[in-house]
Amino acid sequence: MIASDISPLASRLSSGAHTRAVTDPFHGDLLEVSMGPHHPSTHGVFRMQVTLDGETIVKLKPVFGYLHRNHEKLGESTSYLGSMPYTDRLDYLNSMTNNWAYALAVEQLAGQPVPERAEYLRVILAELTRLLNHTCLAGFLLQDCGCSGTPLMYAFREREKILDLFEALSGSRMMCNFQRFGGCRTDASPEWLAAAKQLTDGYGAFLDEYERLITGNEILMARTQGVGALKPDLAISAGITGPMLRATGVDYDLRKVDGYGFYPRFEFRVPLGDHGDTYDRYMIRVLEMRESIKIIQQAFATLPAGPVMDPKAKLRGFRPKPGEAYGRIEGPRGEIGFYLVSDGTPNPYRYRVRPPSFVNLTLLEDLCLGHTVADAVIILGSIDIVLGEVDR
Amino acid sequence: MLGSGLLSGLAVTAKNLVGSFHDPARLTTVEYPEQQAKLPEAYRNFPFLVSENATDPMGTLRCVACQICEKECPPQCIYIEKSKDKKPDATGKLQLYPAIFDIDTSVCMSCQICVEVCPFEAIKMDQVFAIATTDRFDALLLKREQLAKPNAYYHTIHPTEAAEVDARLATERKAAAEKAAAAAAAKAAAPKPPAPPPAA
Amino acid sequence: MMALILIALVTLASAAAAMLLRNLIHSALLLTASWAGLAAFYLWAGAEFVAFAQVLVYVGAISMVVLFAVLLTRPPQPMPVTPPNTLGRALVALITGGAVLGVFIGAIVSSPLPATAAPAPTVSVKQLGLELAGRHAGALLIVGALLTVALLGAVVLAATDREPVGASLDDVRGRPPGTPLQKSGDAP
Amino acid sequence: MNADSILERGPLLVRDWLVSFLPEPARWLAGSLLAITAVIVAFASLFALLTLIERKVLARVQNRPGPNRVGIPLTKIRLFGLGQPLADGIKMLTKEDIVPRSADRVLHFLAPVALLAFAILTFAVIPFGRHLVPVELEAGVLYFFAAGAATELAVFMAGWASRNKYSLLAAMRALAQLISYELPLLLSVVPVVMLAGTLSTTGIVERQGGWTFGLLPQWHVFTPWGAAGFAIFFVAALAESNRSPFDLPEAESELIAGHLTEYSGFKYALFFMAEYFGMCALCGMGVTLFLGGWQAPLSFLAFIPSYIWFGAKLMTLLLAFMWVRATLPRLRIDQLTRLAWKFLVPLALVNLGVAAFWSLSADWTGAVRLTRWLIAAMLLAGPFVLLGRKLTAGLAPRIYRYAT
Repeated sequence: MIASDISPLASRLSSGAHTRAVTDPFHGDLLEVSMGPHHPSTHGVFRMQVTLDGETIVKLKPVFGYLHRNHEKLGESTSYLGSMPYTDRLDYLNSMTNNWAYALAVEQLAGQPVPERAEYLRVILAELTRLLNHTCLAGFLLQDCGCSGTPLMYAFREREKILDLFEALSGSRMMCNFQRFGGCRTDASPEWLAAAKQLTDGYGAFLDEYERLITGNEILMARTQGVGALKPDLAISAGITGPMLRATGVDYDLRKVDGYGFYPRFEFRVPLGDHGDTYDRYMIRVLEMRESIKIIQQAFATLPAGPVMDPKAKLRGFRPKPGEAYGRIEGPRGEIGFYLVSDGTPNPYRYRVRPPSFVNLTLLEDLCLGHTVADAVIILGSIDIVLGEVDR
Repeated sequence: MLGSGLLSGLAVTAKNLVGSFHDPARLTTVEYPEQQAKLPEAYRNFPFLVSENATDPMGTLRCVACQICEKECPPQCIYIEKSKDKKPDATGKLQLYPAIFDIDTSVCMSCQICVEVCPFEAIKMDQVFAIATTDRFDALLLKREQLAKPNAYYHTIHPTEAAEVDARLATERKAAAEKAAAAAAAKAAAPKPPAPPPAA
Repeated sequence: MMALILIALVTLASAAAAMLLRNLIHSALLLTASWAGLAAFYLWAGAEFVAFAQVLVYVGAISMVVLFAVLLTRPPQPMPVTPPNTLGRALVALITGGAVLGVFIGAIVSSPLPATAAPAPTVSVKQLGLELAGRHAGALLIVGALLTVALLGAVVLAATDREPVGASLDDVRGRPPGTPLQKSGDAP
Repeated sequence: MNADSILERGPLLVRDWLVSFLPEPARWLAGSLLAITAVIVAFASLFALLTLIERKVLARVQNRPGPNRVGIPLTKIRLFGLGQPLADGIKMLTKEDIVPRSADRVLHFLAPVALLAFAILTFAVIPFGRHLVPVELEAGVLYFFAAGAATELAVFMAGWASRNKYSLLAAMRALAQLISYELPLLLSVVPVVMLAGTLSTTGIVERQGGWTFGLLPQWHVFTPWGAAGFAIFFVAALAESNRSPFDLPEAESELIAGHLTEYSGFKYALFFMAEYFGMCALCGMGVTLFLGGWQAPLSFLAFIPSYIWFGAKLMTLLLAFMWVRATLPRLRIDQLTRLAWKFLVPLALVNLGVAAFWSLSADWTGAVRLTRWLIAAMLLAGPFVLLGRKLTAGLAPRIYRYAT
């Protein structure tokens, strides 16, 4: 965050909308506390340079880059196929959606057709990843609120069942490396499909129990309602995407907007919030999980037969014709996109990732001003960031 | 009424407490080393070189040191040096073999791209994950001898995949054998050329 | 008799130490120790109710008020320590000290002490309660109000008499991260 | 069951037999020393057991087995993890005790000692059994809260002595929490003392003896003001011992370990021992005041010795503490103090009024007693709903719309 006094946000802040003038006698010095990078609740190596007046936050400067692995420059020196396993490590919780976004971008670049069964399989895997991610978030957010591990353990118990499915299909729980340009690496066996169907049918019951455990809880409502409220216009101008944007009431879901991957064939709804605060962000994700279950069940019902990989797709020596392409999908955290420029050689000329959690993180200070340290932790939790994706 | 949310939460935790003693859906802990979870067949971790039989692993390696996997491996953790001489492979054709084939397991991320790009079905993914060693350097660099494992082992860890690979190889070898036989027959039927062509 | 001397020693020692130590927090805690010594006196005298009330009120609550007061206020400037080397000042100190001591001894000697200590009247807690709530209810409420007012007054007085030291919001925003804030007075 | 069965007077007989070897003047001293060692040994082993039970209960709630590996060393016997507290104890003893250079050495050492001392002091007046009261005091309840009140001092010392930003912030939070919850704690006990007519703990337990129609015990918790008082006491006890919804001082997610950040080794273990002792003491007092101390729940069950009943009730209350810890998220510091001042204290005062009404209407007999119950319940329910509505103003589960 560059010197914030020139940006318009600062002028709005220093007008003291909700921060008292610091010089009145009852307030002593400002306490400068650095939370992280080694801090139990910052979801990875992320530091917040917080200036406190008593308990309320007067200034918050996010500091990150500790997990920067030069992903994009590396992409320029490896082949298109070689970058695919690295996309698993971008958002290490949802490797299937990262792979799909990258494969989509390369397919648009090379004009590579994809068989129907592969698209259906990709939709099923992406919605399973969304279930996995939102369950994880619910667990982490409530862990930050102070429940000593119980909701987190329930969330991880369900997540493990989904990861077992991914392991049986792609060979690895989290580093799936499963999509190829022109389809999926292997086909889903009937036993796998039966197991996946049984899991999604049982998932609704888990969500009901989870909501009974937490959503009506007065303490949680007190801790999250009205905390870190985000206004729609600020969200749009800051480029926020995903559940965080929909929580403010803006109707923007790439699955409906772009209509990629046969999503228009499935009937599902997009939940919208009204206040854009932490409670809305949490509840939107829980409702989205219920919609994902519907999509997966419809996809299972109409899964066509046929090849899962386009026979003419070339694996090695893949040289797309010079040009550029930007492939994007609605990842669990927001719009994840890959911008590729090809100069005809096997390596991309420019390989750029548009990570949703990095963009959503830029508004952390605006959401936290005027709140206490305990709220800042929850607001960060509700933005749902993964440092692998933020630092790339 | 104030507190009803808290009470319903307490009820759920009580149900889980009781459930964790008898309900299989909630009894999910596998107490590793005593109990081992069954690995799915598609599980992959660290590659290995396939040799035709266990008696002479170095002699019957399928790998012909074409170095495609070395080029395609994203983290570049494979190092191959071709052999000077040649030896006959399964179909009798003279082929090179790798004098040195090292994989640095501290760099390898088991992404299985080498298996996809290998045209000779010579390298496959193993299912070994507990390979802790005390030595940080040499022990993590697996040499050719440590990497080579017989085809029978391949059948034990990936049965369906191994069966397909063997079927495909069998058809290819049969086709190669017929072609060689046809070529030999054609050569025998054709008039005796002045001098037999040098060894192919 | 031994217990009485022991308790007296502890109370006087902690009170004296509280006065002499430079570290304010240490002296506040030692003050609390001397109040606990007072409670021990009551216990030795057999008045359990008063002893527990003393511990509950003083060691529990008033010590917190003192500590908060110490934390909230900072000395505006370091107290000037005048060297007591001049003979005149030492003389004056001796005279006043001696006079006060004389008054005390005079009072003690002249007070009519009965030969044998009369046995302390055994009063049950129930009677104490009725007495307190009955005849002395008014006094009890007034003392309570007095304490609250004293506390609030102390906080307001302590906070307003020093000039604002806090950094203004604008200066905070413009300052590059990591540079220390305005040097706040060191801990007392 | 007559009061002097061999089981009931057992511990006393043992003590008298042991003390009989000493000359007359030292007998009283030896007797009280024996009582002290008995209480400390009992509650120290309960502390060790409680750490294991807490981790097992928390684990089972989260569908995992909990510690079950530490058994007898060098053998395969696992003992269901009973070796775990032993292992934790040894680990804590052998860990290096780091004192930060800028720390205030004297206070840094004194804080855990003071906290533990005050926690143990409170055990003196809790009646563990019919004849098992360490110290028979006429103002027992007042003594209990006097000893408990000084824990704030020790928490402040710990926070201040570590001279570190986080622990100072946490010490302030801890003080605000302890002070604002001492009031509801005391106010919830006042009706009990008022109705029981005595401050001595044994007197209060005796008054709760007897069973109506042989089935319903006359414990305070089965009266309207007793139930409300117990609820307020339970919530305030949770806050006083820094337990789950109120474990703000050591809120891991915000201030790492709060005022315990700069402590390691055995001092850290002392803090936890003090916290568990404080929890046991508060639960013991809760059982004494509201759940009929060592009284048997049913008349025909009275042959079981009284200290067994006290132990059983104490364990149920402790398990309730753990159950709450496993479920509820944490409150923020301002919500916590608002809950105390704007909800618990007014409710406790109303409860005082209801208790007064209850004692005045003591002589209503026959069918009118039901109306007495109803009036008392209504007098409590009204403010509860009104204050509850004001406390959670604007908080409600929301209905969400869907994009077209």
